[in-house]
Amino acid sequence: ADKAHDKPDDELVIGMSFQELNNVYFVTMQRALQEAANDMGASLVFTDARHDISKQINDVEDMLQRGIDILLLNPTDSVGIQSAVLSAHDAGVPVVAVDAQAEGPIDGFVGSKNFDAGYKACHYMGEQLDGKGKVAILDGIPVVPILQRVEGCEKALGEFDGIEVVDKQNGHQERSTAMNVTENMLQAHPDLAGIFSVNDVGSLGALVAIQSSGNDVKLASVDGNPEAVKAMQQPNSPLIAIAAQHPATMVTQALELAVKKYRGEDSPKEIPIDVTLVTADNAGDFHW
Amino acid sequence: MNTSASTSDVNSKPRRQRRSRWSRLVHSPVFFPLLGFIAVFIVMALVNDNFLLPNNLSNVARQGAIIGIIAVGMSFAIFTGGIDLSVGPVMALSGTIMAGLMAGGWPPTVAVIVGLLLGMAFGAFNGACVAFARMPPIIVTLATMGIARGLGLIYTGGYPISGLPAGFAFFGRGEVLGIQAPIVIMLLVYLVAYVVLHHTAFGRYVYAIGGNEEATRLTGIRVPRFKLMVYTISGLTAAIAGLVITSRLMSGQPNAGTGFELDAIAAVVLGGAAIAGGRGAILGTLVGAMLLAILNNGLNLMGVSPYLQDVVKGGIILLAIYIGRGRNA
Amino acid sequence: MNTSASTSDVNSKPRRQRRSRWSRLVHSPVFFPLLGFIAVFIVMALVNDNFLLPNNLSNVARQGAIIGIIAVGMSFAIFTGGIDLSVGPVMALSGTIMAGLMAGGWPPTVAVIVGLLLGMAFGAFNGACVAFARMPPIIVTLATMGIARGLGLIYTGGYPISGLPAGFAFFGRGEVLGIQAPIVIMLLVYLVAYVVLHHTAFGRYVYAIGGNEEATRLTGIRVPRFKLMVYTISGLTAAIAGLVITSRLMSGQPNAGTGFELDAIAAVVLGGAAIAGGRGAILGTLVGAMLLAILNNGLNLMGVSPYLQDVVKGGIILLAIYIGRGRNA
Amino acid sequence: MALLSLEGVSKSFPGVRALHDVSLSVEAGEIHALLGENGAGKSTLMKILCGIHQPDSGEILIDGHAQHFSSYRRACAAGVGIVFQEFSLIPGLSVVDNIFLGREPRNALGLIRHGEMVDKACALFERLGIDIDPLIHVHHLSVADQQFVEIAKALSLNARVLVLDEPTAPLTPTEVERLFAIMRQLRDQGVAMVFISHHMEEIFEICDRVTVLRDGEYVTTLNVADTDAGALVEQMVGRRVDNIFPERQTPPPADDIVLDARIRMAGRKHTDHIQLARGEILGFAGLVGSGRSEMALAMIGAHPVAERHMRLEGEAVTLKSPADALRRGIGLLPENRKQQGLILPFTCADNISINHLERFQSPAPFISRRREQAATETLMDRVRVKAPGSDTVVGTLSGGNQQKVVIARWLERGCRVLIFDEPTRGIDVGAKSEIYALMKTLTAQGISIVMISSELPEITGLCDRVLVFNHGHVVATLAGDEIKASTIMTHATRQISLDHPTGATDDAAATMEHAS
Ligand SMILES: Nc1ncnc2c1ncn2[C@@H]1O[C@H](COP(=O)(O)OP(=O)(O)OP(=O)(O)O)[C@@H](O)[C@H]1O
Ligand SMILES: Nc1ncnc2c1ncn2[C@@H]1O[C@H](COP(=O)(O)OP(=O)(O)OP(=O)(O)O)[C@@H](O)[C@H]1O
Ligand SMILES: [Mg+2]
Ligand SMILES: [Mg+2]
Repeated sequence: ADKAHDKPDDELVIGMSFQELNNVYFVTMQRALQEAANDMGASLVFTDARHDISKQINDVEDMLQRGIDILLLNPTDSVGIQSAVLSAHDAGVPVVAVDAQAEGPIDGFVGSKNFDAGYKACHYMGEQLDGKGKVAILDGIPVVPILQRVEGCEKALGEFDGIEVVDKQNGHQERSTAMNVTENMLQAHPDLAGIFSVNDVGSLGALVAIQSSGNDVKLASVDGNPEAVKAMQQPNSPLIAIAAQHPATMVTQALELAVKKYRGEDSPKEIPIDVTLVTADNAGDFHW
Repeated sequence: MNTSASTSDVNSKPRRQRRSRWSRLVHSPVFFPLLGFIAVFIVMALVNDNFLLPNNLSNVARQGAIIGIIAVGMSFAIFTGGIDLSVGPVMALSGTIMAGLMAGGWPPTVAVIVGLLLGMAFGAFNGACVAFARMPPIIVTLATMGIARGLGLIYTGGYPISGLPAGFAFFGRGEVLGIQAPIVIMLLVYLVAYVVLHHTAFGRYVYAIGGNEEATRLTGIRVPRFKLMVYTISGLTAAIAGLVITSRLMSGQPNAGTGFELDAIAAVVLGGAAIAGGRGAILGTLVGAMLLAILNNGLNLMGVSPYLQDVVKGGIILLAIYIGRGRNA
Repeated sequence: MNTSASTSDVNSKPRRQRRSRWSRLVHSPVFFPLLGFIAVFIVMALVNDNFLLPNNLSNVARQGAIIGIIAVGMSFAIFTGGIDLSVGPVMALSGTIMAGLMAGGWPPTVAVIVGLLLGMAFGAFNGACVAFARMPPIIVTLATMGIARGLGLIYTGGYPISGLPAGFAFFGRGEVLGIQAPIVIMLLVYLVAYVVLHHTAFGRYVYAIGGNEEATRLTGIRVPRFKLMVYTISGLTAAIAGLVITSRLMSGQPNAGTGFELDAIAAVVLGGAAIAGGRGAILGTLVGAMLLAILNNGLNLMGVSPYLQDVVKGGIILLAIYIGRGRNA
Repeated sequence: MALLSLEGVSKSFPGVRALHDVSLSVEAGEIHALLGENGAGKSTLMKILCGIHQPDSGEILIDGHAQHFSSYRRACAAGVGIVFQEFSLIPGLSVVDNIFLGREPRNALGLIRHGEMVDKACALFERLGIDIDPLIHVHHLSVADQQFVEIAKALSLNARVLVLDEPTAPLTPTEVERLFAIMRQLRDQGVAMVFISHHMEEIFEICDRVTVLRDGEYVTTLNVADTDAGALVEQMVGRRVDNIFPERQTPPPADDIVLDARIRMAGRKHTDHIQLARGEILGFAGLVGSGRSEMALAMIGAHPVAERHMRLEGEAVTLKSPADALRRGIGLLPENRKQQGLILPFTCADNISINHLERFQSPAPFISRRREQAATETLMDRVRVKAPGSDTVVGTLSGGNQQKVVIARWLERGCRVLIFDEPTRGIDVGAKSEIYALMKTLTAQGISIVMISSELPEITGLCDRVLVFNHGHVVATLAGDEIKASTIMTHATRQISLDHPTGATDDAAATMEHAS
């Protein structure tokens, strides 16, 4: 991917492989990308790996076979995706990783600061809890960005002496599972003061459980899913903080970066996207 | 059992010995599942202080209700010697359609009816492939599993559907006589299934088809028709579960129910059914579903690490089946 | 098979009639799967310009290799009338253990052998539950599926294991005589499986157990021992798939293989096997696995939207089974 | 000293005492008959001998040495072979594979020497004079051929003790003769054989001594030469059974046609015309594989046909499935009870009531268990099923009793036409005469019966008219005095000039020539 190409914009074929496509976050990303592609007059093909790394590699190989010029890669696993990156590299197709890092000779990375996301959300929650109380973590699929959010959260909570992490359970980033697991956590710890959910699909399930239990539990999360943002604007909402990501910005920046690479122009190696802490105060202004 | 009776009068007409109540209980397909359930229940109660709280017990039942309801249709399929892998996506599809219609302004009753009919139609399609086209159930429902999942995602575009009318929350969050609606719905479904299986001719045919399909056909039973009904029922119960889950989450989730088919199968087999068909009890399935629910709940309550939970849960399922084995072989 | 020996003395005995080659082909269990495969192949070739490129064809074969290898063990299980749902997590577990050992400084050969032995041990455990404790395969392997998944996650703490020695890349990315290593490994596995199934007594017993377990037992064959072997083989092929995938990804992925059991079952059934056991051909399974691979590849090449892919794939599987039905009923 | 002796063998199953203190001894070169009613314990005793069941008490002695057979494998190793009453073949394997299953000849690499197996099988078949493709899959074979494969399998063991549990049940007289020839040959080689059959004439033709069991207990052992059928039957059932066939009555008017069927089987050129009069018993006679069962299945819509025109009491009916037939009042009692008749996991009661459940609805659609139970128990008594209770699982009954359960299913179904395909296969003499009487009662009620049987006495003793099948077609219709065994055989074995669609037919013709 070092030499410059000169196809006009409207002949470009952009390929993007998503780790999943039944989460509003990624769907938002996909739609933003589609718009950007339309604006350029380029065509877009995309695939859904469903969190299966071997499927994702197959998808990439197939897209390369189909003759894409640019590859945006949202890996479900940063390490495992390496062979897809290599294939793209060998085919002379620039690769930009989006949302999660990818190992191998990539041409750029655009992603949220996931550690920061966990840190910010949990730090705010710690403050709101006056630095004390029992907190539980609603975990998700064990992939690097999720694990980093948990680490960030744990770091933030560790800064409050009065806060104790009493439970960590897996809601599988699926709404009904998250709901059931939260119900059980509330049962095991009736005095629970706060919950951190690794993403908004989980927090929306947790919210149902908290609200129907009637317990006073504060909920913090990551993503910025419109449904969650709307829920936090309700009076006395348990959901107090979301470390919001910017999927549309992320993907359009990634596309720009990739096109620059494709044209052989100068481009940054990495564009970290800041997360915004959304709370009840600024929720009205936030949208993806 | 009574051996003396069987050697009595040789020449006159043979005697008809009825089994004792106790022997009937021990030989009932529900006995061993119940034993396993009680054992796990006691352990969980001893290990967790919170387990026996009435609040938690109703938690457990409510959490088990979704799989419990799906497992009813699965039981019908398994009793006939078939299987239905499409239940999870059919549940999700029916639920999202209900949500979509309501979000589009249709009255909840109409939306619910359409959703249930859709589940039945999907089940009937499975049934038609199995019964009339004589295709193996496992592959038919594997294929329609993908089809239902895809249709659900196409319908919603990957977004969950929210903005449902408040009244619709009743099915997931309401109460009837102090019992939570999902539990009531589940019990109703089991009641109907019990009556159908044990007190109607159709129920007998379900077991007969599983016991020996060829013999059942030759004796003049319309096997294809009843198989069609069985898969339609499975579609219906999946759709009922879709109703409950959609109402509980107050949103239509196109990707809900992944892996539910395996949980439902586990409930049926834990309930003492033979996977080859012909043998099993619907109340056993209820016990199996509740066993899975207390496992999930109890392990959560104990704060067992999520990764370890899979291991422990698998081990307990093995143990439960081991205790009740031989009946299932 | 040796036809000459049996056609020899035609005159002394009235009939030693052998079917014609054509009739044998049509009646072979591989015939209809092959027909379906060719049909889909032709369609894909017509629709996609890129499909027939040699590069793409070897893509397809390599992509199908993982499921293809797993499906061999699944075939053994299904031919005996059983099933093995634990293949995906066993694959992942074996792969991560190999990766973990290598990352810990063990030489690749040792790590690979330990990983393969671990897969076999896991399979043997399944087999022991099925064969000696007489528990139903579907629930045993459902439980051990959870156990294997949990163990893999515990071992890695959820993080993939990387930092493998470069030489290890051979199994996933290397070439032998110009053919990619995963394809070579897959073909070797099929070759061995073919010989075992068709030219050894053990292979006969596999089909016999599936055809009529009770009668096989009565004949004096040690059914439990052979069932144990069958599940051990399934564990082994899962571990071989784990080797390939780990080498291909150059990292141990504890989450890999989710849902692979269903793909492997689909490959076996598409290959013409009866799910009830006793009938099926290992080459059919190969055809089935490749059919799934060209479906995935072709739909991607056509740029069909991911949601629609599920629907189309499900539809084509239904169609393929419909064409070959009756043989599987 | 006897080659084989069983001493004081007892065996109980849950709820059933199958055997109590039974003894039996067989000399080398002896054919020893084992007689007893259905459920008397014959098969159980033989399964104990072969290590399939373990006795509760008692001993097995071979050459005077006590043996403990913990499995059939052990018994085989000690030189005991058995032809099971229920088929033990694997349908999906070829004939050779079945014969050598578990004893495959292997080469140094552990691979099967397939050619050797085929050669051995051919040699074996030649010795037995049977004509079966050793490479064909067993599920393609007719019941009789499967039986010969079973026999070949047992013989291939070169056993010193050979048990034949009702081997003749699915065979026609010619084939029985062939089997007997083989048995005589083995007797001359010094093999000790136990032969179980419900056919008295077979006992007298082939056996040296006979042991009678009644209700799991030893009754007596006699030299066959010193006794007669009547006496044996009396020992078996504990009472005299004089004439097993009911009195012949004047045949019903042949012009009151209930069922008129014109059927052309798939792949055949000619249409067969079958007419069944009210209240008659119409026999289907023919050799094994002559197509009688196929015709029966076609008549209830369970077999694909090229053409089928049926008239029931003058009204044209289309029967697409057995359910259609049932609705029109046509029922079939199929020939293979395990595969086509019984629902094995069901209890006796459930098996009997399965096709007339609507009768026990009160209120509809709910079934009254009590009424169902009462009705099924009455039926079980009528056909004298020997079972601990109506809630006994049918799979644990003896073969003959299972057959009776299938028969009972049809008695109260209210059919106009009943097709009985080999209804007395494996049924003891006493029960047989009861079934014959039952059939007569049914015909007296105006029910018409088609009776398929490979036992000529049954056909001649019972039927008002007989259709003879040959090569899948009806080749003769016999009535009144024409119904004689010799006439039937002449038609059944006559070389007919039909178009033979397959090579198999040529072979069958060759076999028949050989037989006649
Ligand atoms: N596995 C079993 N479990 C329970 N009862 C059994 C079992 N096998 C046989 N029996 C019972 O033992 C008794 C003897 O059966 P057996 O099969 O030996 O009879 P048989 O003399 O061979 O009869 P038939 O002439 O009908 O074949 C019967 O009452 C039968 O129900
Ligand atoms: N030896 C054989 N090999 C292959 N096919 C056979 C053989 N004998 C019979 N058949 C097939 O079986 C069918 C007829 O069998 P069917 O069972 O109807 O005859 P049947 O007269 O009832 O004989 P049976 O006494 O075996 O029941 C025909 O299709 C015939 O081709
Ligand atoms: Mg018997
Ligand atoms: Mg017949």
